[in-house]
Amino acid sequence: MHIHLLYFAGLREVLGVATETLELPAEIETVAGLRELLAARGAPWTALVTTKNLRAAVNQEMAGQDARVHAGDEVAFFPPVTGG
Amino acid sequence: MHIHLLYFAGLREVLGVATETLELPAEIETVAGLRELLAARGAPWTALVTTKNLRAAVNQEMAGQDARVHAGDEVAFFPPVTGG
Amino acid sequence: MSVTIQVADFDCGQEIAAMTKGRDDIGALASFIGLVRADTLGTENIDSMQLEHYPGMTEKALAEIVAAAEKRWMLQSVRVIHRVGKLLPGEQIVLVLVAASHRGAAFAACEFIMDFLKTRAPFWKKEVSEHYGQWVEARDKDEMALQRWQDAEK
Amino acid sequence: MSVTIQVADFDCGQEIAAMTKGRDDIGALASFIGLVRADTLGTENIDSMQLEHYPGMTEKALAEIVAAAEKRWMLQSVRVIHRVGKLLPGEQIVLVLVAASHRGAAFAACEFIMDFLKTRAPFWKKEVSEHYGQWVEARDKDEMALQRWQDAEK
Repeated sequence: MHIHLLYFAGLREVLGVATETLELPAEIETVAGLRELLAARGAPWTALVTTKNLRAAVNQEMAGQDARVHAGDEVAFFPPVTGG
Repeated sequence: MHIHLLYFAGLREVLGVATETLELPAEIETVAGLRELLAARGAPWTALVTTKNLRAAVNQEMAGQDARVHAGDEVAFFPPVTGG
Repeated sequence: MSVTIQVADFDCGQEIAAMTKGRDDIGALASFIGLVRADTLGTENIDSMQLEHYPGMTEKALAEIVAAAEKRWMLQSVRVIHRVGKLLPGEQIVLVLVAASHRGAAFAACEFIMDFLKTRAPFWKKEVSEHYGQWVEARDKDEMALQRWQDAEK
Repeated sequence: MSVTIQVADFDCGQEIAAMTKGRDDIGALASFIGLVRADTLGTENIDSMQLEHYPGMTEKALAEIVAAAEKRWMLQSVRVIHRVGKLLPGEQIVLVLVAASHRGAAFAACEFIMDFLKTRAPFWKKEVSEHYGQWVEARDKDEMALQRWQDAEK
Protein backbone atom coordinates (compact mmCIF):
# COMPACT_ATOMS: atom_id res chain seq x y z
CA MET A 1 0.00 0.00 0.00
CA HIS A 2 1.05 3.58 -0.69
CA ILE A 3 1.35 6.83 1.15
CA HIS A 4 1.30 10.23 -0.45
CA LEU A 5 4.08 12.65 0.47
CA LEU A 6 4.17 16.42 0.06
CA TYR A 7 7.06 18.84 0.61
CA PHE A 8 6.67 22.60 0.92
CA ALA A 9 8.64 25.84 0.78
CA GLY A 10 12.38 25.67 1.50
CA LEU A 11 12.29 21.90 1.96
CA ARG A 12 10.60 21.45 -1.42
CA GLU A 13 13.35 23.52 -3.03
CA VAL A 14 16.14 21.59 -1.30
CA LEU A 15 14.66 18.24 -2.32
CA GLY A 16 13.66 19.39 -5.80
CA VAL A 17 10.44 17.41 -5.34
CA ALA A 18 6.96 18.66 -4.43
CA THR A 19 5.05 15.38 -4.15
CA GLU A 20 5.63 11.66 -4.44
CA THR A 21 3.81 8.44 -3.79
CA LEU A 22 5.71 5.83 -1.84
CA GLU A 23 5.28 2.16 -1.05
CA LEU A 24 5.08 2.18 2.75
CA PRO A 25 7.35 -0.50 4.29
CA ALA A 26 5.51 -2.45 6.96
CA GLU A 27 8.04 -1.54 9.66
CA ILE A 28 7.44 2.25 9.28
CA GLU A 29 4.77 3.20 11.79
CA THR A 30 5.41 6.83 12.71
CA VAL A 31 6.31 10.23 11.28
CA ALA A 32 9.78 9.85 12.79
CA GLY A 33 10.24 6.48 11.09
CA LEU A 34 9.20 7.96 7.78
CA ARG A 35 11.71 10.80 8.15
CA GLU A 36 14.52 8.35 8.73
CA LEU A 37 13.45 6.19 5.81
CA LEU A 38 13.60 9.22 3.51
CA ALA A 39 16.88 10.54 4.97
CA ALA A 40 18.49 7.16 4.25
CA ARG A 41 18.33 8.06 0.55
CA GLY A 42 21.33 10.33 1.19
CA ALA A 43 21.80 14.01 0.23
CA PRO A 44 19.66 16.08 -0.24
CA TRP A 45 17.19 13.84 1.65
CA THR A 46 19.21 14.04 4.84
CA ALA A 47 17.43 17.39 5.19
CA LEU A 48 14.50 15.37 6.54
CA VAL A 49 16.45 14.71 9.75
CA THR A 50 18.88 17.66 9.84
CA THR A 51 16.43 20.52 9.27
CA LYS A 52 15.77 22.42 12.48
CA ASN A 53 12.13 22.50 13.57
CA LEU A 54 10.85 20.57 10.56
CA ARG A 55 7.08 20.23 10.84
CA ALA A 56 4.82 17.41 9.68
CA ALA A 57 1.14 16.98 8.94
CA VAL A 58 -0.73 13.70 8.62
CA ASN A 59 -3.93 13.88 6.60
CA GLN A 60 -3.76 17.68 6.74
CA GLU A 61 -3.55 17.90 10.53
CA MET A 62 -0.38 19.05 12.31
CA ALA A 63 1.34 15.93 13.66
CA GLY A 64 4.14 15.20 16.13
CA GLN A 65 7.06 12.80 15.63
CA ASP A 66 5.16 9.97 17.29
CA ALA A 67 2.07 10.35 15.11
CA ARG A 68 1.12 7.08 13.37
CA VAL A 69 1.25 6.78 9.60
CA HIS A 70 -0.83 4.29 7.69
CA ALA A 71 -1.17 3.19 4.10
CA GLY A 72 -3.35 5.67 2.23
CA ASP A 73 -2.32 8.62 4.40
CA GLU A 74 -1.27 12.01 3.08
CA VAL A 75 1.88 13.07 4.92
CA ALA A 76 3.45 16.50 4.46
CA PHE A 77 6.80 17.90 5.63
CA PHE A 78 7.55 21.62 5.80
CA PRO A 79 9.40 24.34 7.73
CA PRO A 80 7.62 26.38 10.44
CA VAL A 81 4.89 28.48 8.84
CA THR A 82 5.35 32.19 8.10
CA GLY A 83 2.10 33.49 6.61
CA GLY A 84 -0.01 36.47 7.56
CA MET B 1 -15.44 90.00 34.02
CA HIS B 2 -17.34 87.17 32.36
CA ILE B 3 -17.04 83.42 32.02
CA HIS B 4 -18.60 81.36 29.26
CA LEU B 5 -20.66 78.35 30.29
CA LEU B 6 -21.69 75.35 28.16
CA TYR B 7 -24.05 72.49 29.00
CA PHE B 8 -24.27 69.24 27.06
CA ALA B 9 -26.49 66.20 26.51
CA GLY B 10 -28.94 65.29 29.29
CA LEU B 11 -27.87 68.24 31.43
CA ARG B 12 -28.50 70.67 28.56
CA GLU B 13 -32.01 69.24 28.17
CA VAL B 14 -32.77 69.44 31.89
CA LEU B 15 -31.61 73.06 32.07
CA GLY B 16 -33.14 74.05 28.74
CA VAL B 17 -29.99 76.08 28.09
CA ALA B 18 -26.95 75.21 25.94
CA THR B 19 -24.69 78.21 26.62
CA GLU B 20 -24.63 81.37 28.68
CA THR B 21 -22.20 84.11 29.63
CA LEU B 22 -22.05 84.96 33.30
CA GLU B 23 -20.55 87.74 35.39
CA LEU B 24 -18.12 85.82 37.62
CA PRO B 25 -18.46 86.85 41.31
CA ALA B 26 -15.04 87.50 42.83
CA GLU B 27 -15.55 84.87 45.54
CA ILE B 28 -16.03 82.02 43.04
CA GLU B 29 -12.62 80.44 42.50
CA THR B 30 -13.23 76.79 41.60
CA VAL B 31 -15.43 74.49 39.52
CA ALA B 32 -17.15 73.37 42.74
CA GLY B 33 -17.89 77.00 43.68
CA LEU B 34 -19.35 77.62 40.25
CA ARG B 35 -21.61 74.57 40.53
CA GLU B 36 -22.99 75.82 43.84
CA LEU B 37 -23.51 79.32 42.50
CA LEU B 38 -25.58 77.90 39.62
CA ALA B 39 -27.48 75.43 41.81
CA ALA B 40 -28.54 78.35 44.06
CA ARG B 41 -30.81 79.49 41.21
CA GLY B 42 -33.17 76.67 42.27
CA ALA B 43 -34.78 73.97 40.05
CA PRO B 44 -33.81 72.86 37.45
CA TRP B 45 -30.34 74.28 38.26
CA THR B 46 -30.03 72.13 41.37
CA ALA B 47 -29.05 69.45 38.81
CA LEU B 48 -25.57 71.02 38.89
CA VAL B 49 -25.05 69.58 42.39
CA THR B 50 -27.44 66.60 42.40
CA THR B 51 -26.41 64.93 39.12
CA LYS B 52 -24.33 61.84 39.74
CA ASN B 53 -20.86 61.88 38.19
CA LEU B 54 -21.32 65.28 36.54
CA ARG B 55 -18.15 66.12 34.64
CA ALA B 56 -16.58 69.53 34.01
CA ALA B 57 -14.07 70.94 31.56
CA VAL B 58 -12.20 74.24 31.91
CA ASN B 59 -10.98 75.71 28.63
CA GLN B 60 -11.71 72.41 26.90
CA GLU B 61 -9.65 70.27 29.27
CA MET B 62 -11.26 67.80 31.67
CA ALA B 63 -11.22 69.42 35.13
CA GLY B 64 -11.78 68.25 38.69
CA GLN B 65 -13.90 69.97 41.36
CA ASP B 66 -10.88 71.87 42.68
CA ALA B 67 -9.85 73.25 39.28
CA ARG B 68 -9.55 77.04 39.30
CA VAL B 69 -11.86 79.18 37.20
CA HIS B 70 -10.94 82.65 36.04
CA ALA B 71 -12.63 85.47 34.19
CA GLY B 72 -12.52 84.75 30.45
CA ASP B 73 -12.56 80.96 30.92
CA GLU B 74 -14.80 78.57 29.00
CA VAL B 75 -16.35 76.14 31.49
CA ALA B 76 -18.48 73.17 30.42
CA PHE B 77 -20.64 70.78 32.44
CA PHE B 78 -21.82 67.42 31.12
CA PRO B 79 -22.62 63.80 32.02
CA PRO B 80 -19.98 61.06 31.59
CA VAL B 81 -19.22 60.62 27.90
CA THR B 82 -20.71 57.78 25.83
CA GLY B 83 -19.32 58.07 22.30
CA GLY B 84 -17.67 55.46 20.11
CA MET C 1 -2.35 61.73 12.61
CA SER C 2 -5.69 62.82 11.24
CA VAL C 3 -8.86 63.31 13.29
CA THR C 4 -12.24 64.24 11.80
CA ILE C 5 -15.68 64.82 13.30
CA GLN C 6 -18.30 64.66 10.57
CA VAL C 7 -21.98 64.04 9.82
CA ALA C 8 -21.26 62.05 6.65
CA ASP C 9 -20.57 58.32 6.54
CA PHE C 10 -17.07 56.96 5.84
CA ASP C 11 -15.60 54.02 3.91
CA CYS C 12 -12.91 51.99 5.66
CA GLY C 13 -11.51 50.77 2.32
CA GLN C 14 -11.06 54.32 1.07
CA GLU C 15 -9.38 55.36 4.31
CA ILE C 16 -7.00 52.40 4.06
CA ALA C 17 -6.21 53.24 0.43
CA ALA C 18 -5.48 56.86 1.38
CA MET C 19 -3.26 55.80 4.29
CA THR C 20 -1.22 53.23 2.36
CA LYS C 21 -0.98 55.07 -1.01
CA GLY C 22 2.61 55.21 -2.26
CA ARG C 23 3.98 53.53 0.88
CA ASP C 24 5.78 50.19 1.17
CA ASP C 25 6.87 50.38 4.80
CA ILE C 26 3.56 49.54 6.51
CA GLY C 27 3.33 45.94 7.72
CA ALA C 28 0.15 46.00 9.79
CA LEU C 29 -3.16 47.85 9.78
CA ALA C 30 -5.57 47.40 12.66
CA SER C 31 -8.98 49.01 12.49
CA PHE C 32 -12.08 49.32 14.60
CA ILE C 33 -15.54 50.38 13.51
CA GLY C 34 -18.39 51.00 15.95
CA LEU C 35 -21.95 50.68 14.62
CA VAL C 36 -25.44 51.58 15.85
CA ARG C 37 -27.17 48.49 17.23
CA ALA C 38 -30.97 48.41 17.09
CA ASP C 39 -31.39 46.29 20.19
CA THR C 40 -29.73 48.35 22.90
CA LEU C 41 -32.97 49.49 24.59
CA GLY C 42 -33.86 45.95 25.63
CA THR C 43 -37.55 45.41 24.96
CA GLU C 44 -37.96 47.85 22.10
CA ASN C 45 -35.69 48.51 19.11
CA ILE C 46 -34.40 52.04 18.70
CA ASP C 47 -35.42 54.13 15.69
CA SER C 48 -32.28 56.25 15.70
CA MET C 49 -29.27 57.37 17.69
CA GLN C 50 -28.52 61.07 18.24
CA LEU C 51 -24.78 61.84 18.59
CA GLU C 52 -23.84 65.11 20.32
CA HIS C 53 -20.32 66.47 20.83
CA TYR C 54 -18.46 69.47 22.19
CA PRO C 55 -17.04 71.26 19.13
CA GLY C 56 -13.46 72.27 19.73
CA MET C 57 -12.85 70.17 22.81
CA THR C 58 -13.73 66.89 21.07
CA GLU C 59 -11.10 67.41 18.37
CA LYS C 60 -8.52 68.38 21.00
CA ALA C 61 -9.33 65.38 23.20
CA LEU C 62 -9.03 62.97 20.28
CA ALA C 63 -5.73 64.51 19.18
CA GLU C 64 -4.39 64.11 22.72
CA ILE C 65 -5.49 60.47 22.86
CA VAL C 66 -3.82 59.72 19.53
CA ALA C 67 -0.66 61.57 20.64
CA ALA C 68 -0.56 59.42 23.78
CA ALA C 69 -0.78 56.28 21.64
CA GLU C 70 1.97 57.56 19.34
CA LYS C 71 4.18 58.18 22.36
CA ARG C 72 3.58 54.68 23.66
CA TRP C 73 3.99 52.66 20.45
CA MET C 74 5.94 53.08 17.20
CA LEU C 75 3.09 53.96 14.85
CA GLN C 76 3.26 54.95 11.20
CA SER C 77 -0.14 56.54 10.76
CA VAL C 78 -3.40 57.01 12.67
CA ARG C 79 -6.82 58.02 11.34
CA VAL C 80 -9.87 58.69 13.51
CA ILE C 81 -13.32 59.55 12.16
CA HIS C 82 -16.32 60.02 14.47
CA ARG C 83 -19.77 60.87 13.17
CA VAL C 84 -22.29 63.18 14.87
CA GLY C 85 -25.97 63.92 14.31
CA LYS C 86 -28.75 61.42 13.64
CA LEU C 87 -27.67 57.85 12.88
CA LEU C 88 -29.89 54.89 12.04
CA PRO C 89 -29.48 51.29 13.25
CA GLY C 90 -26.74 49.57 11.25
CA GLU C 91 -24.94 52.83 10.47
CA GLN C 92 -21.27 53.35 11.24
CA ILE C 93 -20.38 55.66 14.16
CA VAL C 94 -16.63 55.61 14.54
CA LEU C 95 -13.49 54.46 12.72
CA VAL C 96 -10.05 54.07 14.27
CA LEU C 97 -7.37 52.96 11.84
CA VAL C 98 -3.75 52.40 12.93
CA ALA C 99 -0.71 51.56 10.77
CA ALA C 100 2.51 50.14 12.18
CA SER C 101 5.44 47.94 11.15
CA HIS C 102 4.21 45.07 13.32
CA ARG C 103 0.81 43.82 14.35
CA GLY C 104 1.29 43.97 18.12
CA ALA C 105 1.65 47.76 18.11
CA ALA C 106 -1.20 48.24 15.62
CA PHE C 107 -3.67 46.13 17.64
CA ALA C 108 -2.70 47.61 21.00
CA ALA C 109 -2.79 51.23 19.83
CA CYS C 110 -6.16 50.76 18.11
CA GLU C 111 -7.71 49.32 21.25
CA PHE C 112 -6.02 51.95 23.46
CA ILE C 113 -7.45 54.77 21.33
CA MET C 114 -10.96 53.24 21.45
CA ASP C 115 -10.79 52.73 25.22
CA PHE C 116 -9.83 56.36 25.81
CA LEU C 117 -12.24 57.69 23.18
CA LYS C 118 -15.09 55.89 24.97
CA THR C 119 -14.32 57.50 28.33
CA ARG C 120 -12.44 60.75 27.64
CA ALA C 121 -13.70 62.23 24.37
CA PRO C 122 -16.79 64.44 24.78
CA PHE C 123 -19.47 62.62 22.80
CA TRP C 124 -22.92 61.72 24.07
CA LYS C 125 -25.42 59.29 22.61
CA LYS C 126 -29.18 59.49 22.85
CA GLU C 127 -31.26 56.51 21.82
CA VAL C 128 -34.56 57.50 20.27
CA SER C 129 -37.51 55.11 19.84
CA GLU C 130 -41.15 55.66 18.96
CA HIS C 131 -42.10 56.24 22.57
CA TYR C 132 -39.17 58.01 24.12
CA GLY C 133 -35.62 59.25 23.98
CA GLN C 134 -33.01 58.13 26.46
CA TRP C 135 -29.45 59.31 27.00
CA VAL C 136 -27.09 56.36 27.11
CA GLU C 137 -25.49 55.86 30.51
CA ALA C 138 -21.75 55.47 30.78
CA ARG C 139 -20.74 51.89 31.56
CA ASP C 140 -18.40 51.01 34.43
CA LYS C 141 -16.91 48.43 32.07
CA ASP C 142 -15.62 51.20 29.80
CA GLU C 143 -13.96 52.97 32.70
CA MET C 144 -12.45 49.65 33.83
CA ALA C 145 -11.06 49.07 30.34
CA LEU C 146 -8.63 51.93 30.98
CA GLN C 147 -7.15 50.15 33.97
CA ARG C 148 -5.10 47.69 31.96
CA TRP C 149 -3.24 50.51 30.18
CA GLN C 150 -2.27 51.98 33.51
CA ASP C 151 -1.32 48.58 34.95
CA ALA C 152 0.83 47.85 31.91
CA GLU C 153 2.70 51.11 32.41
CA LYS C 154 3.98 50.15 35.83
CA MET D 1 -17.63 32.12 8.96
CA SER D 2 -16.05 32.55 5.56
CA VAL D 3 -12.44 31.70 4.69
CA THR D 4 -10.89 32.32 1.27
CA ILE D 5 -7.43 31.71 -0.19
CA GLN D 6 -7.01 33.73 -3.35
CA VAL D 7 -4.49 35.31 -5.71
CA ALA D 8 -6.57 38.47 -6.23
CA ASP D 9 -6.46 41.54 -3.99
CA PHE D 10 -9.34 42.38 -1.62
CA ASP D 11 -11.08 45.54 -0.44
CA CYS D 12 -11.73 45.85 3.29
CA GLY D 13 -14.58 48.32 2.71
CA GLN D 14 -16.38 45.88 0.40
CA GLU D 15 -15.92 43.04 2.87
CA ILE D 16 -17.36 45.20 5.67
CA ALA D 17 -20.31 46.20 3.48
CA ALA D 18 -21.00 42.53 2.64
CA MET D 19 -20.77 41.52 6.31
CA THR D 20 -23.03 44.28 7.65
CA LYS D 21 -25.59 44.39 4.80
CA GLY D 22 -29.15 44.22 6.11
CA ARG D 23 -28.03 43.80 9.73
CA ASP D 24 -28.61 46.12 12.67
CA ASP D 25 -27.30 43.91 15.47
CA ILE D 26 -23.55 44.36 14.97
CA GLY D 27 -21.96 46.80 17.40
CA ALA D 28 -18.27 46.30 16.73
CA LEU D 29 -16.05 45.38 13.80
CA ALA D 30 -12.36 44.76 14.36
CA SER D 31 -10.12 44.14 11.40
CA PHE D 32 -6.50 43.39 10.67
CA ILE D 33 -4.67 43.71 7.38
CA GLY D 34 -1.10 42.49 6.86
CA LEU D 35 0.92 44.09 4.06
CA VAL D 36 4.19 43.38 2.26
CA ARG D 37 6.94 45.60 3.64
CA ALA D 38 9.82 46.46 1.32
CA ASP D 39 12.41 46.78 4.06
CA THR D 40 12.35 43.33 5.67
CA LEU D 41 15.67 42.12 4.21
CA GLY D 42 17.66 44.71 6.10
CA THR D 43 20.24 46.18 3.76
CA GLU D 44 18.38 45.69 0.52
CA ASN D 45 14.70 46.23 -0.32
CA ILE D 46 12.77 43.23 -1.58
CA ASP D 47 11.36 43.19 -5.11
CA SER D 48 8.53 40.83 -4.31
CA MET D 49 7.18 38.29 -1.86
CA GLN D 50 6.20 34.77 -2.92
CA LEU D 51 3.38 33.23 -0.88
CA GLU D 52 3.06 29.42 -0.90
CA HIS D 53 0.38 27.36 0.85
CA TYR D 54 -0.83 23.79 1.28
CA PRO D 55 -4.10 23.58 -0.67
CA GLY D 56 -6.70 21.74 1.37
CA MET D 57 -4.92 21.85 4.68
CA THR D 58 -4.66 25.63 4.74
CA GLU D 59 -8.42 26.09 4.39
CA LYS D 60 -9.02 23.45 7.07
CA ALA D 61 -6.50 25.00 9.47
CA LEU D 62 -8.04 28.46 9.06
CA ALA D 63 -11.56 27.09 9.58
CA GLU D 64 -10.40 25.39 12.78
CA ILE D 65 -8.77 28.58 14.06
CA VAL D 66 -11.93 30.59 13.39
CA ALA D 67 -14.06 27.87 15.03
CA ALA D 68 -11.84 28.05 18.13
CA ALA D 69 -12.37 31.83 18.27
CA GLU D 70 -16.13 31.40 17.85
CA LYS D 71 -16.15 28.94 20.72
CA ARG D 72 -14.23 31.31 22.96
CA TRP D 73 -16.11 34.57 22.25
CA MET D 74 -19.64 35.49 21.19
CA LEU D 75 -19.01 36.49 17.58
CA GLN D 76 -21.52 37.49 14.93
CA SER D 77 -19.44 37.01 11.79
CA VAL D 78 -15.85 36.26 10.78
CA ARG D 79 -14.20 36.74 7.40
CA VAL D 80 -10.64 35.66 6.57
CA ILE D 81 -8.93 36.27 3.22
CA HIS D 82 -5.32 35.26 2.61
CA ARG D 83 -3.58 35.87 -0.69
CA VAL D 84 -1.05 33.54 -2.34
CA GLY D 85 1.33 33.90 -5.28
CA LYS D 86 3.57 36.85 -6.08
CA LEU D 87 2.95 40.05 -4.10
CA LEU D 88 4.73 43.39 -4.45
CA PRO D 89 5.82 45.70 -1.62
CA GLY D 90 2.83 47.67 -0.34
CA GLU D 91 0.34 44.97 -1.38
CA GLN D 92 -2.16 43.44 1.03
CA ILE D 93 -1.51 39.85 2.19
CA VAL D 94 -4.21 38.99 4.69
CA LEU D 95 -7.51 40.30 6.03
CA VAL D 96 -9.17 39.18 9.26
CA LEU D 97 -12.52 40.85 9.95
CA VAL D 98 -14.56 40.07 13.08
CA ALA D 99 -18.06 41.30 13.99
CA ALA D 100 -19.45 41.16 17.53
CA SER D 101 -21.92 43.00 19.76
CA HIS D 102 -19.13 44.53 21.82
CA ARG D 103 -15.63 45.70 21.05
CA GLY D 104 -13.76 43.57 23.59
CA ALA D 105 -14.76 40.32 21.87
CA ALA D 106 -14.14 41.72 18.38
CA PHE D 107 -10.61 42.93 19.21
CA ALA D 108 -9.62 39.80 21.13
CA ALA D 109 -10.93 37.37 18.51
CA CYS D 110 -9.28 39.28 15.66
CA GLU D 111 -5.90 39.18 17.41
CA PHE D 112 -6.38 35.53 18.44
CA ILE D 113 -7.09 34.52 14.83
CA MET D 114 -4.01 36.41 13.58
CA ASP D 115 -1.77 34.89 16.26
CA PHE D 116 -2.85 31.35 15.35
CA LEU D 117 -2.81 32.03 11.61
CA LYS D 118 0.81 33.19 11.93
CA THR D 119 1.93 29.97 13.64
CA ARG D 120 -0.56 27.24 12.69
CA ALA D 121 -1.83 27.89 9.16
CA PRO D 122 0.40 26.40 6.44
CA PHE D 123 1.64 29.44 4.52
CA TRP D 124 5.26 30.19 3.68
CA LYS D 125 6.77 33.46 2.52
CA LYS D 126 9.81 33.88 0.33
CA GLU D 127 11.37 37.29 -0.06
CA VAL D 128 12.81 37.89 -3.50
CA SER D 129 15.29 40.65 -4.31
CA GLU D 130 17.48 41.35 -7.30
CA HIS D 131 20.29 39.19 -5.96
CA TYR D 132 18.60 36.36 -4.14
CA GLY D 133 15.52 34.72 -2.73
CA GLN D 134 15.21 33.90 0.92
CA TRP D 135 12.54 31.96 2.80
CA VAL D 136 11.31 33.95 5.78
CA GLU D 137 12.22 32.33 9.09
CA ALA D 138 9.55 31.82 11.71
CA ARG D 139 9.95 34.24 14.60
CA ASP D 140 10.02 33.08 18.23
CA LYS D 141 7.94 36.17 18.98
CA ASP D 142 5.04 34.77 16.97
CA GLU D 143 5.16 31.48 18.87
CA MET D 144 5.29 33.41 22.14
CA ALA D 145 2.23 35.43 21.13
CA LEU D 146 0.18 32.23 21.53
CA GLN D 147 1.18 31.95 25.16
CA ARG D 148 -1.18 34.64 26.40
CA TRP D 149 -4.23 32.83 24.98
CA GLN D 150 -3.24 29.70 26.86
CA ASP D 151 -2.47 31.64 30.06
CA ALA D 152 -5.82 33.40 29.85
CA GLU D 153 -7.60 30.07 29.65
CA LYS D 154 -6.42 28.93 33.06
